[in-house]
Amino acid sequence: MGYLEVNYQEIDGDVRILRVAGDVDFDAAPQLKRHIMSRVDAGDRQFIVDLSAVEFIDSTAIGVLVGALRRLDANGGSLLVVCDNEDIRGIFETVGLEHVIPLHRSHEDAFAALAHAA
Amino acid sequence: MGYLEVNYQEIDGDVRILRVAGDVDFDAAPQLKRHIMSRVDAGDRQFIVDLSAVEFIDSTAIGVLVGALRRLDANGGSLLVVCDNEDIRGIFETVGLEHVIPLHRSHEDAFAALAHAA
Amino acid sequence: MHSPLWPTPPKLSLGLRDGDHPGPVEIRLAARSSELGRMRAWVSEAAALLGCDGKSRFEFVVAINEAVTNAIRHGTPADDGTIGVRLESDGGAIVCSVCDGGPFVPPSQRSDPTSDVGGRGFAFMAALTDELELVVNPGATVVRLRKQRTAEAHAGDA
Amino acid sequence: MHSPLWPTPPKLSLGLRDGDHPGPVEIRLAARSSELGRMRAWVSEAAALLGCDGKSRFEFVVAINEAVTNAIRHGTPADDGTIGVRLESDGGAIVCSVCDGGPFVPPSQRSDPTSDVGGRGFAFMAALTDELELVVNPGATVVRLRKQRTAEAHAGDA
Ligand SMILES: Nc1ncnc2c1ncn2[C@@H]1O[C@H](COP(=O)(O)OP(=O)(O)O)[C@@H](O)[C@H]1O
Ligand SMILES: Nc1ncnc2c1ncn2[C@@H]1O[C@H](COP(=O)(O)OP(=O)(O)O)[C@@H](O)[C@H]1O
Repeated sequence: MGYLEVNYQEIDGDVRILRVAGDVDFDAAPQLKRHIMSRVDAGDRQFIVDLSAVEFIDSTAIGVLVGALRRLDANGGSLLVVCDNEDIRGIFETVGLEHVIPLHRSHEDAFAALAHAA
Repeated sequence: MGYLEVNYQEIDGDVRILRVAGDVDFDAAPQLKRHIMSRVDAGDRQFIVDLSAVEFIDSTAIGVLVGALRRLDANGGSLLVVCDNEDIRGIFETVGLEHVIPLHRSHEDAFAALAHAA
Repeated sequence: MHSPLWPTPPKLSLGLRDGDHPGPVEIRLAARSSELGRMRAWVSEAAALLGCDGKSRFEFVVAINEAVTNAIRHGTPADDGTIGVRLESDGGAIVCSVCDGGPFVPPSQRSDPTSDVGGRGFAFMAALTDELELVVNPGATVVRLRKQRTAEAHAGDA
Repeated sequence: MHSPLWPTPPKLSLGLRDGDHPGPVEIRLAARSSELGRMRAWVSEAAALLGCDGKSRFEFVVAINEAVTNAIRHGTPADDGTIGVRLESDGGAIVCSVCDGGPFVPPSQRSDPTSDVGGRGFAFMAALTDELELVVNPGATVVRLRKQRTAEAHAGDA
Protein backbone atom coordinates (compact mmCIF):
# COMPACT_ATOMS: atom_id res chain seq x y z
CA MET A 1 0.00 0.00 0.00
CA GLY A 2 3.01 2.27 -0.44
CA TYR A 3 2.35 5.54 -2.23
CA LEU A 4 4.31 5.96 -5.45
CA GLU A 5 3.85 8.32 -8.35
CA VAL A 6 5.91 8.42 -11.54
CA ASN A 7 5.61 11.24 -14.07
CA TYR A 8 7.17 11.18 -17.47
CA GLN A 9 8.23 14.21 -19.47
CA GLU A 10 9.97 14.57 -22.84
CA ILE A 11 12.48 17.38 -23.11
CA ASP A 12 14.04 18.78 -26.28
CA GLY A 13 13.96 15.62 -28.35
CA ASP A 14 16.38 13.34 -26.56
CA VAL A 15 16.17 13.73 -22.82
CA ARG A 16 13.43 12.14 -20.73
CA ILE A 17 12.63 13.24 -17.22
CA LEU A 18 11.08 10.77 -14.78
CA ARG A 19 9.77 12.45 -11.64
CA VAL A 20 9.28 9.96 -8.84
CA ALA A 21 7.34 10.79 -5.67
CA GLY A 22 6.47 8.79 -2.56
CA ASP A 23 8.01 5.67 -1.03
CA VAL A 24 10.09 3.53 -3.39
CA ASP A 25 10.42 0.32 -1.43
CA PHE A 26 10.31 -3.38 -2.33
CA ASP A 27 6.55 -3.09 -2.70
CA ALA A 28 6.82 -0.24 -5.21
CA ALA A 29 10.08 -1.11 -7.00
CA PRO A 30 8.40 -3.32 -9.65
CA GLN A 31 6.19 -0.36 -10.61
CA LEU A 32 9.26 1.89 -10.98
CA LYS A 33 10.96 -0.81 -13.02
CA ARG A 34 8.01 -1.14 -15.41
CA HIS A 35 7.94 2.63 -15.95
CA ILE A 36 11.63 2.97 -16.72
CA MET A 37 11.96 -0.23 -18.70
CA SER A 38 8.98 0.45 -20.94
CA ARG A 39 10.67 3.72 -21.96
CA VAL A 40 14.04 2.00 -22.41
CA ASP A 41 12.37 -0.68 -24.54
CA ALA A 42 10.70 2.09 -26.56
CA GLY A 43 14.16 3.35 -27.46
CA ASP A 44 14.68 6.29 -25.09
CA ARG A 45 18.30 6.63 -24.12
CA GLN A 46 18.85 9.72 -21.97
CA PHE A 47 17.15 9.73 -18.59
CA ILE A 48 17.06 12.16 -15.75
CA VAL A 49 15.39 10.51 -12.77
CA ASP A 50 14.23 13.16 -10.31
CA LEU A 51 14.01 11.76 -6.78
CA SER A 52 13.50 15.11 -5.01
CA ALA A 53 9.95 14.22 -4.00
CA VAL A 54 10.86 10.71 -2.84
CA GLU A 55 10.42 10.22 0.89
CA PHE A 56 11.89 6.76 1.21
CA ILE A 57 14.13 4.55 -0.93
CA ASP A 58 15.47 1.04 -0.46
CA SER A 59 18.11 -1.21 -2.00
CA THR A 60 15.75 -2.82 -4.49
CA ALA A 61 14.72 0.59 -5.87
CA ILE A 62 18.35 1.58 -6.24
CA GLY A 63 18.92 -1.82 -7.86
CA VAL A 64 16.28 -0.94 -10.46
CA LEU A 65 18.12 2.29 -11.27
CA VAL A 66 21.48 0.51 -11.46
CA GLY A 67 19.94 -2.15 -13.72
CA ALA A 68 18.51 0.48 -16.08
CA LEU A 69 21.80 2.40 -16.05
CA ARG A 70 23.78 -0.72 -16.99
CA ARG A 71 21.43 -1.49 -19.84
CA LEU A 72 21.57 2.11 -21.12
CA ASP A 73 25.35 2.27 -20.72
CA ALA A 74 25.71 -0.77 -22.95
CA ASN A 75 23.77 1.06 -25.68
CA GLY A 76 25.47 4.42 -25.45
CA GLY A 77 22.69 5.91 -23.32
CA SER A 78 22.81 7.42 -19.85
CA LEU A 79 20.87 7.86 -16.64
CA LEU A 80 21.39 10.60 -14.07
CA VAL A 81 19.68 11.17 -10.76
CA VAL A 82 18.59 14.59 -9.57
CA CYS A 83 17.78 14.96 -5.89
CA ASP A 84 17.74 17.86 -3.46
CA ASN A 85 16.36 15.83 -0.56
CA GLU A 86 19.31 15.57 1.83
CA ASP A 87 18.05 12.37 3.51
CA ILE A 88 17.88 10.53 0.20
CA ARG A 89 21.20 11.98 -0.98
CA GLY A 90 22.72 10.80 2.29
CA ILE A 91 21.70 7.20 1.58
CA PHE A 92 23.33 7.27 -1.85
CA GLU A 93 26.49 8.68 -0.31
CA THR A 94 26.69 6.45 2.76
CA VAL A 95 26.30 3.24 0.79
CA GLY A 96 28.84 4.46 -1.77
CA LEU A 97 26.44 4.57 -4.71
CA GLU A 98 27.11 8.15 -5.74
CA HIS A 99 30.08 6.69 -7.66
CA VAL A 100 27.84 4.23 -9.51
CA ILE A 101 24.88 6.50 -10.32
CA PRO A 102 25.68 10.16 -11.09
CA LEU A 103 23.87 12.30 -8.50
CA HIS A 104 23.03 15.97 -9.10
CA ARG A 105 21.35 18.61 -7.00
CA SER A 106 19.45 20.37 -9.78
CA HIS A 107 18.18 19.86 -13.31
CA GLU A 108 20.62 22.51 -14.53
CA ASP A 109 23.57 20.49 -13.19
CA ALA A 110 22.17 17.32 -14.72
CA PHE A 111 21.68 18.92 -18.14
CA ALA A 112 25.16 20.38 -18.01
CA ALA A 113 26.55 16.92 -17.28
CA LEU A 114 24.58 15.41 -20.18
CA ALA A 115 25.76 18.14 -22.56
CA HIS A 116 29.34 17.66 -21.37
CA ALA A 117 29.14 13.90 -21.97
CA ALA A 118 27.63 14.30 -25.45
CA MET B 1 51.46 -26.83 2.71
CA GLY B 2 48.50 -29.19 2.55
CA TYR B 3 49.19 -32.66 1.25
CA LEU B 4 47.33 -33.51 -1.94
CA GLU B 5 47.86 -36.26 -4.48
CA VAL B 6 45.91 -36.78 -7.68
CA ASN B 7 46.26 -39.92 -9.80
CA TYR B 8 44.83 -40.31 -13.21
CA GLN B 9 43.82 -43.60 -14.82
CA GLU B 10 42.18 -44.41 -18.14
CA ILE B 11 39.64 -47.23 -18.10
CA ASP B 12 38.20 -49.06 -21.12
CA GLY B 13 38.32 -46.20 -23.59
CA ASP B 14 35.88 -43.70 -22.20
CA VAL B 15 35.97 -43.59 -18.44
CA ARG B 16 38.65 -41.71 -16.52
CA ILE B 17 39.35 -42.33 -12.86
CA LEU B 18 40.84 -39.55 -10.76
CA ARG B 19 42.04 -40.78 -7.37
CA VAL B 20 42.47 -37.95 -4.92
CA ALA B 21 44.30 -38.33 -1.62
CA GLY B 22 45.08 -35.93 1.22
CA ASP B 23 43.51 -32.62 2.25
CA VAL B 24 41.53 -30.83 -0.44
CA ASP B 25 41.14 -27.36 1.05
CA PHE B 26 41.29 -23.83 -0.35
CA ASP B 27 45.06 -24.17 -0.55
CA ALA B 28 44.85 -27.35 -2.65
CA ALA B 29 41.65 -26.73 -4.65
CA PRO B 30 43.42 -24.90 -7.51
CA GLN B 31 45.63 -27.97 -7.99
CA LEU B 32 42.57 -30.25 -8.14
CA LYS B 33 40.94 -27.84 -10.58
CA ARG B 34 43.98 -27.85 -12.89
CA HIS B 35 44.05 -31.66 -12.91
CA ILE B 36 40.37 -32.09 -13.76
CA MET B 37 40.12 -29.21 -16.16
CA SER B 38 43.16 -30.19 -18.18
CA ARG B 39 41.48 -33.56 -18.80
CA VAL B 40 38.13 -31.93 -19.59
CA ASP B 41 39.88 -29.57 -22.02
CA ALA B 42 41.61 -32.60 -23.58
CA GLY B 43 38.15 -33.96 -24.40
CA ASP B 44 37.56 -36.53 -21.66
CA ARG B 45 33.90 -36.75 -20.76
CA GLN B 46 33.26 -39.51 -18.24
CA PHE B 47 34.87 -39.05 -14.84
CA ILE B 48 34.88 -41.08 -11.68
CA VAL B 49 36.47 -39.03 -8.91
CA ASP B 50 37.54 -41.30 -6.08
CA LEU B 51 37.67 -39.43 -2.78
CA SER B 52 38.10 -42.50 -0.56
CA ALA B 53 41.63 -41.49 0.42
CA VAL B 54 40.70 -37.87 1.06
CA GLU B 55 41.04 -36.86 4.70
CA PHE B 56 39.56 -33.39 4.51
CA ILE B 57 37.41 -31.51 2.01
CA ASP B 58 36.06 -27.95 1.95
CA SER B 59 33.46 -25.94 0.03
CA THR B 60 35.92 -24.69 -2.59
CA ALA B 61 36.97 -28.26 -3.44
CA ILE B 62 33.34 -29.31 -3.78
CA GLY B 63 32.84 -26.17 -5.87
CA VAL B 64 35.55 -27.39 -8.24
CA LEU B 65 33.74 -30.71 -8.66
CA VAL B 66 30.37 -28.97 -9.19
CA GLY B 67 31.98 -26.64 -11.75
CA ALA B 68 33.47 -29.56 -13.68
CA LEU B 69 30.18 -31.47 -13.49
CA ARG B 70 28.24 -28.51 -14.92
CA ARG B 71 30.69 -28.14 -17.75
CA LEU B 72 30.56 -31.87 -18.53
CA ASP B 73 26.76 -31.97 -18.23
CA ALA B 74 26.48 -29.27 -20.86
CA ASN B 75 28.49 -31.45 -23.25
CA GLY B 76 26.77 -34.76 -22.61
CA GLY B 77 29.47 -35.95 -20.21
CA SER B 78 29.25 -36.95 -16.57
CA LEU B 79 31.10 -36.95 -13.28
CA LEU B 80 30.50 -39.31 -10.37
CA VAL B 81 32.11 -39.41 -6.96
CA VAL B 82 33.15 -42.65 -5.28
CA CYS B 83 33.86 -42.49 -1.57
CA ASP B 84 33.82 -45.03 1.23
CA ASN B 85 35.12 -42.62 3.87
CA GLU B 86 32.11 -42.02 6.11
CA ASP B 87 33.32 -38.63 7.37
CA ILE B 88 33.60 -37.27 3.83
CA ARG B 89 30.31 -38.87 2.76
CA GLY B 90 28.67 -37.26 5.78
CA ILE B 91 29.74 -33.80 4.62
CA PHE B 92 28.20 -34.33 1.18
CA GLU B 93 25.01 -35.53 2.80
CA THR B 94 24.72 -32.89 5.52
CA VAL B 95 25.18 -29.98 3.14
CA GLY B 96 22.72 -31.56 0.71
CA LEU B 97 25.20 -32.07 -2.11
CA GLU B 98 24.56 -35.76 -2.66
CA HIS B 99 21.65 -34.57 -4.86
CA VAL B 100 23.94 -32.40 -6.95
CA ILE B 101 26.91 -34.76 -7.34
CA PRO B 102 26.11 -38.48 -7.61
CA LEU B 103 27.84 -40.23 -4.69
CA HIS B 104 28.70 -43.94 -4.77
CA ARG B 105 30.30 -46.26 -2.27
CA SER B 106 32.29 -48.39 -4.73
CA HIS B 107 33.68 -48.36 -8.25
CA GLU B 108 31.26 -51.16 -9.16
CA ASP B 109 28.27 -48.98 -8.19
CA ALA B 110 29.72 -46.05 -10.12
CA PHE B 111 30.31 -48.11 -13.26
CA ALA B 112 26.82 -49.54 -13.03
CA ALA B 113 25.41 -46.00 -12.83
CA LEU B 114 27.49 -44.91 -15.83
CA ALA B 115 26.37 -47.94 -17.86
CA HIS B 116 22.76 -47.31 -16.85
CA ALA B 117 22.98 -43.65 -17.93
CA ALA B 118 24.59 -44.50 -21.30
CA MET C 1 -6.41 1.23 11.23
CA HIS C 2 -4.62 -1.24 13.57
CA SER C 3 -5.27 -4.92 12.92
CA PRO C 4 -4.72 -7.41 15.77
CA LEU C 5 -1.43 -8.29 14.12
CA TRP C 6 -0.45 -4.68 14.31
CA PRO C 7 -1.18 -3.52 17.83
CA THR C 8 -0.52 0.04 18.90
CA PRO C 9 2.93 -0.39 20.40
CA PRO C 10 2.51 -0.18 24.19
CA LYS C 11 5.16 2.45 24.85
CA LEU C 12 4.18 4.79 22.06
CA SER C 13 1.25 6.32 23.90
CA LEU C 14 2.97 6.96 27.22
CA GLY C 15 3.82 10.57 26.51
CA LEU C 16 7.50 10.08 27.26
CA ARG C 17 9.58 13.21 27.29
CA ASP C 18 12.94 13.90 25.71
CA GLY C 19 15.68 12.11 27.57
CA ASP C 20 13.47 9.31 28.87
CA HIS C 21 14.56 6.02 27.37
CA PRO C 22 11.75 3.51 27.65
CA GLY C 23 12.24 -0.24 27.65
CA PRO C 24 11.97 -2.50 24.61
CA VAL C 25 9.08 -1.95 22.22
CA GLU C 26 8.01 -4.71 19.89
CA ILE C 27 5.58 -5.35 17.08
CA ARG C 28 4.65 -8.31 15.00
CA LEU C 29 3.63 -7.66 11.43
CA ALA C 30 2.10 -9.75 8.70
CA ALA C 31 4.83 -10.99 6.33
CA ARG C 32 3.62 -8.99 3.32
CA SER C 33 5.46 -6.24 1.49
CA SER C 34 2.33 -4.06 1.65
CA GLU C 35 2.99 -3.79 5.42
CA LEU C 36 6.38 -2.14 4.96
CA GLY C 37 5.05 1.42 4.99
CA ARG C 38 3.27 1.01 8.32
CA MET C 39 6.25 -0.82 9.77
CA ARG C 40 8.48 2.15 8.87
CA ALA C 41 6.11 4.64 10.45
CA TRP C 42 6.10 2.59 13.65
CA VAL C 43 9.87 2.10 13.71
CA SER C 44 10.49 5.75 13.03
CA GLU C 45 8.25 6.81 15.90
CA ALA C 46 9.74 4.22 18.25
CA ALA C 47 13.30 5.28 17.36
CA ALA C 48 12.39 8.91 18.08
CA LEU C 49 10.97 7.92 21.48
CA LEU C 50 14.20 6.04 22.22
CA GLY C 51 16.12 9.23 21.51
CA CYS C 52 17.30 8.73 17.94
CA ASP C 53 16.67 11.57 15.53
CA GLY C 54 17.63 13.39 12.36
CA LYS C 55 19.99 11.74 9.90
CA SER C 56 20.73 8.88 12.30
CA ARG C 57 17.07 8.02 12.53
CA PHE C 58 16.49 8.12 8.78
CA GLU C 59 19.51 5.85 8.15
CA PHE C 60 18.34 3.49 10.87
CA VAL C 61 14.85 3.21 9.35
CA VAL C 62 16.34 2.47 5.91
CA ALA C 63 18.57 -0.25 7.44
CA ILE C 64 15.70 -1.80 9.42
CA ASN C 65 13.48 -1.72 6.33
CA GLU C 66 16.12 -3.83 4.53
CA ALA C 67 16.11 -6.45 7.29
CA VAL C 68 12.30 -6.61 7.37
CA THR C 69 12.14 -6.79 3.56
CA ASN C 70 14.51 -9.78 3.69
CA ALA C 71 12.42 -11.49 6.36
CA ILE C 72 9.36 -11.04 4.13
CA ARG C 73 11.11 -12.09 0.90
CA HIS C 74 13.42 -14.84 2.07
CA GLY C 75 12.38 -15.75 5.60
CA THR C 76 9.69 -17.95 7.11
CA PRO C 77 6.97 -16.26 9.17
CA ALA C 78 6.00 -17.60 12.58
CA ASP C 79 2.99 -19.93 12.75
CA ASP C 80 0.64 -16.94 12.94
CA GLY C 81 2.07 -15.54 9.69
CA THR C 82 4.05 -12.75 11.33
CA ILE C 83 7.60 -11.58 11.77
CA GLY C 84 8.87 -9.65 14.77
CA VAL C 85 10.56 -6.25 15.07
CA ARG C 86 11.90 -5.03 18.39
CA LEU C 87 13.72 -1.85 19.41
CA GLU C 88 15.56 -1.22 22.65
CA SER C 89 18.15 1.08 24.15
CA ASP C 90 21.66 -0.16 24.89
CA GLY C 91 23.90 2.52 26.30
CA GLY C 92 24.33 5.27 23.75
CA ALA C 93 22.89 3.10 21.02
CA ILE C 94 19.59 1.64 19.90
CA VAL C 95 19.41 -2.00 18.92
CA CYS C 96 16.76 -3.28 16.53
CA SER C 97 16.12 -7.02 16.16
CA VAL C 98 14.23 -8.40 13.19
CA CYS C 99 13.25 -12.01 13.59
CA ASP C 100 11.61 -14.64 11.43
CA GLY C 101 11.05 -18.33 12.04
CA GLY C 102 13.02 -19.94 9.24
CA PRO C 103 16.60 -20.91 8.40
CA PHE C 104 18.89 -18.57 6.51
CA VAL C 105 18.97 -19.40 2.80
CA PRO C 106 22.41 -18.66 1.40
CA PRO C 107 22.25 -16.75 -1.89
CA SER C 108 23.97 -19.60 -3.78
CA GLN C 109 21.11 -21.96 -2.88
CA ARG C 110 18.32 -19.69 -4.03
CA SER C 111 16.53 -20.62 -7.21
CA ASP C 112 16.59 -17.07 -8.58
CA PRO C 113 20.26 -16.18 -8.82
CA THR C 114 20.74 -12.57 -7.83
CA SER C 115 19.83 -10.15 -10.60
CA ASP C 116 20.81 -6.51 -10.81
CA VAL C 117 17.78 -5.73 -8.69
CA GLY C 118 18.94 -7.66 -5.64
CA GLY C 119 21.88 -8.47 -3.48
CA ARG C 120 22.43 -5.09 -1.83
CA GLY C 121 20.45 -5.48 1.38
CA PHE C 122 23.28 -6.47 3.72
CA ALA C 123 25.56 -3.87 2.16
CA PHE C 124 22.95 -1.22 3.01
CA MET C 125 22.50 -2.50 6.56
CA ALA C 126 26.25 -2.60 7.20
CA ALA C 127 26.87 0.86 5.74
CA LEU C 128 23.97 2.52 7.55
CA THR C 129 24.50 1.12 11.05
CA ASP C 130 27.37 0.79 13.52
CA GLU C 131 27.12 -2.98 13.91
CA LEU C 132 25.28 -5.73 12.11
CA GLU C 133 24.71 -9.13 13.67
CA LEU C 134 23.14 -12.14 12.00
CA VAL C 135 22.16 -15.19 14.06
CA VAL C 136 21.02 -18.25 12.17
CA ASN C 137 19.79 -21.62 13.33
CA PRO C 138 17.43 -24.10 11.69
CA GLY C 139 14.40 -22.49 13.34
CA ALA C 140 15.15 -18.76 13.20
CA THR C 141 16.94 -15.95 11.44
CA VAL C 142 17.59 -12.88 13.56
CA VAL C 143 19.20 -9.69 12.25
CA ARG C 144 20.33 -7.24 14.92
CA LEU C 145 21.24 -3.69 13.95
CA ARG C 146 22.97 -1.28 16.32
CA LYS C 147 22.93 2.46 15.76
CA GLN C 148 24.32 5.29 17.87
CA ARG C 149 21.49 7.63 18.86
CA THR C 150 23.09 10.70 17.40
CA ALA C 151 25.27 11.21 14.37
CA GLU C 152 27.89 12.89 16.60
CA ALA C 153 28.48 9.76 18.67
CA HIS C 154 28.68 7.75 15.44
CA ALA C 155 31.62 5.40 14.92
CA GLY C 156 31.92 7.25 11.61
CA ASP C 157 35.04 6.72 9.61
CA ALA C 158 36.48 4.08 11.94
CA MET D 1 57.34 -26.88 14.23
CA HIS D 2 55.56 -24.09 16.17
CA SER D 3 56.29 -20.54 15.03
CA PRO D 4 55.76 -17.67 17.50
CA LEU D 5 52.48 -16.93 15.67
CA TRP D 6 51.44 -20.47 16.32
CA PRO D 7 52.04 -21.15 19.98
CA THR D 8 51.30 -24.48 21.54
CA PRO D 9 47.82 -23.80 22.89
CA PRO D 10 48.11 -23.50 26.67
CA LYS D 11 45.43 -26.03 27.59
CA LEU D 12 46.50 -28.72 25.18
CA SER D 13 49.28 -30.04 27.38
CA LEU D 14 47.40 -30.25 30.66
CA GLY D 15 46.50 -33.89 30.36
CA LEU D 16 42.81 -33.24 30.96
CA ARG D 17 40.65 -36.30 31.32
CA ASP D 18 37.30 -37.09 29.74
CA GLY D 19 34.60 -34.98 31.30
CA ASP D 20 36.86 -32.07 32.21
CA HIS D 21 35.93 -29.04 30.20
CA PRO D 22 38.76 -26.55 30.27
CA GLY D 23 38.35 -22.83 29.69
CA PRO D 24 38.73 -21.00 26.39
CA VAL D 25 41.70 -21.85 24.19
CA GLU D 26 42.86 -19.44 21.54
CA ILE D 27 45.38 -19.20 18.76
CA ARG D 28 46.40 -16.55 16.31
CA LEU D 29 47.53 -17.68 12.89
CA ALA D 30 49.15 -15.98 9.95
CA ALA D 31 46.51 -15.10 7.34
CA ARG D 32 47.82 -17.50 4.68
CA SER D 33 46.03 -20.47 3.17
CA SER D 34 49.13 -22.60 3.74
CA GLU D 35 48.36 -22.34 7.49
CA LEU D 36 44.98 -24.04 7.16
CA GLY D 37 46.29 -27.57 7.71
CA ARG D 38 47.95 -26.70 11.01
CA MET D 39 44.93 -24.69 12.10
CA ARG D 40 42.73 -27.74 11.54
CA ALA D 41 45.04 -29.99 13.54
CA TRP D 42 44.95 -27.53 16.44
CA VAL D 43 41.19 -27.03 16.29
CA SER D 44 40.57 -30.75 16.11
CA GLU D 45 42.72 -31.40 19.16
CA ALA D 46 41.16 -28.52 21.08
CA ALA D 47 37.62 -29.69 20.23
CA ALA D 48 38.49 -33.18 21.48
CA LEU D 49 39.81 -31.75 24.76
CA LEU D 50 36.57 -29.78 25.12
CA GLY D 51 34.64 -33.04 24.79
CA CYS D 52 33.60 -33.02 21.15
CA ASP D 53 34.28 -36.18 19.19
CA GLY D 54 33.42 -38.40 16.27
CA LYS D 55 31.17 -37.12 13.53
CA SER D 56 30.36 -33.95 15.47
CA ARG D 57 34.02 -33.06 15.70
CA PHE D 58 34.70 -33.68 12.02
CA GLU D 59 31.74 -31.54 11.00
CA PHE D 60 32.83 -28.81 13.40
CA VAL D 61 36.36 -28.75 11.97
CA VAL D 62 34.98 -28.49 8.43
CA ALA D 63 32.71 -25.59 9.48
CA ILE D 64 35.53 -23.77 11.31
CA ASN D 65 37.84 -24.28 8.34
CA GLU D 66 35.26 -22.42 6.17
CA ALA D 67 35.19 -19.47 8.55
CA VAL D 68 39.00 -19.29 8.73
CA THR D 69 39.29 -19.64 4.95
CA ASN D 70 36.92 -16.66 4.58
CA ALA D 71 38.92 -14.60 7.06
CA ILE D 72 42.06 -15.36 5.01
CA ARG D 73 40.42 -14.75 1.61
CA HIS D 74 38.07 -11.87 2.30
CA GLY D 75 39.02 -10.48 5.72
CA THR D 76 41.65 -8.09 6.97
CA PRO D 77 44.28 -9.48 9.33
CA ALA D 78 45.16 -7.67 12.56
CA ASP D 79 48.17 -5.36 12.51
CA ASP D 80 50.50 -8.29 13.20
CA GLY D 81 49.17 -10.12 10.12
CA THR D 82 47.14 -12.66 12.06
CA ILE D 83 43.57 -13.76 12.53
CA GLY D 84 42.16 -15.25 15.74
CA VAL D 85 40.48 -18.57 16.45
CA ARG D 86 39.02 -19.33 19.88
CA LEU D 87 37.16 -22.34 21.27
CA GLU D 88 35.21 -22.52 24.51
CA SER D 89 32.56 -24.59 26.23
CA ASP D 90 29.05 -23.26 26.66
CA GLY D 91 26.75 -25.73 28.36
CA GLY D 92 26.39 -28.81 26.18
CA ALA D 93 27.91 -27.02 23.22
CA ILE D 94 31.25 -25.73 22.03
CA VAL D 95 31.49 -22.26 20.57
CA CYS D 96 34.22 -21.32 18.12
CA SER D 97 34.88 -17.67 17.24
CA VAL D 98 36.89 -16.71 14.18
CA CYS D 99 37.86 -13.08 14.10
CA ASP D 100 39.58 -10.76 11.66
CA GLY D 101 40.14 -7.02 11.78
CA GLY D 102 38.25 -5.83 8.71
CA PRO D 103 34.73 -5.00 7.61
CA PHE D 104 32.47 -7.57 6.00
CA VAL D 105 32.53 -7.26 2.21
CA PRO D 106 29.12 -8.18 0.82
CA PRO D 107 29.38 -10.55 -2.16
CA SER D 108 27.72 -8.01 -4.49
CA GLN D 109 30.55 -5.54 -3.83
CA ARG D 110 33.37 -7.95 -4.59
CA SER D 111 35.24 -7.46 -7.80
CA ASP D 112 35.19 -11.16 -8.68
CA PRO D 113 31.53 -12.07 -8.88
CA THR D 114 31.05 -15.52 -7.41
CA SER D 115 32.07 -18.27 -9.79
CA ASP D 116 31.07 -21.90 -9.55
CA VAL D 117 34.03 -22.38 -7.24
CA GLY D 118 32.78 -20.08 -4.51
CA GLY D 119 29.78 -18.97 -2.57
CA ARG D 120 29.16 -22.08 -0.49
CA GLY D 121 31.04 -21.25 2.69
CA PHE D 122 28.14 -19.95 4.78
CA ALA D 123 25.89 -22.74 3.52
CA PHE D 124 28.47 -25.24 4.81
CA MET D 125 28.82 -23.48 8.16
CA ALA D 126 25.04 -23.29 8.65
CA ALA D 127 24.45 -26.92 7.68
CA LEU D 128 27.30 -28.32 9.80
CA THR D 129 26.65 -26.45 13.05
CA ASP D 130 23.70 -25.77 15.34
CA GLU D 131 23.94 -22.00 15.19
CA LEU D 132 25.87 -19.50 13.11
CA GLU D 133 26.40 -15.93 14.19
CA LEU D 134 28.04 -13.18 12.17
CA VAL D 135 28.96 -9.89 13.82
CA VAL D 136 30.16 -7.12 11.55
CA ASN D 137 31.37 -3.61 12.27
CA PRO D 138 33.78 -1.37 10.39
CA GLY D 139 36.75 -2.73 12.37
CA ALA D 140 35.99 -6.45 12.71
CA THR D 141 34.27 -9.48 11.28
CA VAL D 142 33.53 -12.23 13.80
CA VAL D 143 31.95 -15.57 12.89
CA ARG D 144 30.73 -17.63 15.85
CA LEU D 145 29.84 -21.29 15.36
CA ARG D 146 28.01 -23.34 17.98
CA LYS D 147 28.07 -27.12 17.95
CA GLN D 148 26.60 -29.63 20.38
CA ARG D 149 29.38 -31.82 21.78
CA THR D 150 27.81 -35.07 20.71
CA ALA D 151 25.71 -35.98 17.70
CA GLU D 152 23.00 -37.31 20.06
CA ALA D 153 22.44 -33.93 21.72
CA HIS D 154 22.33 -32.39 18.24
CA ALA D 155 19.42 -30.06 17.39
CA GLY D 156 19.04 -32.34 14.41
CA ASP D 157 15.93 -31.99 12.34
CA ALA D 158 14.58 -29.03 14.31
N1 LIG E 1 15.51 -13.55 6.68
C1 LIG E 1 16.16 -14.32 5.80
N2 LIG E 1 15.89 -15.64 5.72
C2 LIG E 1 16.52 -16.43 4.82
N3 LIG E 1 17.48 -16.00 3.96
C3 LIG E 1 17.80 -14.69 3.98
C4 LIG E 1 17.18 -13.79 4.90
N4 LIG E 1 17.72 -12.55 4.70
C5 LIG E 1 18.61 -12.69 3.70
N5 LIG E 1 18.68 -13.96 3.24
C6 LIG E 1 19.57 -14.46 2.18
O1 LIG E 1 20.65 -13.55 2.05
C7 LIG E 1 20.74 -13.07 0.71
C8 LIG E 1 21.36 -11.70 0.65
O2 LIG E 1 20.46 -10.73 1.14
P1 LIG E 1 20.59 -9.22 0.65
O3 LIG E 1 22.00 -8.76 0.75
O4 LIG E 1 19.60 -8.43 1.42
O5 LIG E 1 20.20 -9.26 -0.89
P2 LIG E 1 18.79 -9.59 -1.58
O6 LIG E 1 17.79 -9.85 -0.50
O7 LIG E 1 18.46 -8.35 -2.37
O8 LIG E 1 19.05 -10.80 -2.44
C9 LIG E 1 19.33 -13.18 0.20
O9 LIG E 1 19.28 -13.17 -1.21
C10 LIG E 1 18.88 -14.51 0.81
O10 LIG E 1 19.41 -15.61 0.10
N1 LIG F 1 35.83 -12.55 6.98
C1 LIG F 1 35.20 -11.91 5.98
N2 LIG F 1 35.48 -10.60 5.73
C2 LIG F 1 34.88 -9.94 4.73
N3 LIG F 1 33.96 -10.50 3.90
C3 LIG F 1 33.63 -11.79 4.08
C4 LIG F 1 34.22 -12.56 5.14
N4 LIG F 1 33.67 -13.80 5.08
C5 LIG F 1 32.81 -13.82 4.05
N5 LIG F 1 32.77 -12.62 3.42
C6 LIG F 1 31.92 -12.26 2.26
O1 LIG F 1 30.83 -13.18 2.22
C7 LIG F 1 30.79 -13.85 0.96
C8 LIG F 1 30.17 -15.21 1.06
O2 LIG F 1 31.04 -16.10 1.72
P1 LIG F 1 30.94 -17.65 1.45
O3 LIG F 1 29.52 -18.10 1.54
O4 LIG F 1 31.89 -18.33 2.36
O5 LIG F 1 31.37 -17.84 -0.07
P2 LIG F 1 32.82 -17.61 -0.74
O6 LIG F 1 33.78 -17.21 0.32
O7 LIG F 1 33.17 -18.94 -1.34
O8 LIG F 1 32.59 -16.54 -1.77
C9 LIG F 1 32.22 -13.81 0.48
O9 LIG F 1 32.31 -14.00 -0.91
C10 LIG F 1 32.63 -12.41 0.93
O10 LIG F 1 32.13 -11.41 0.05
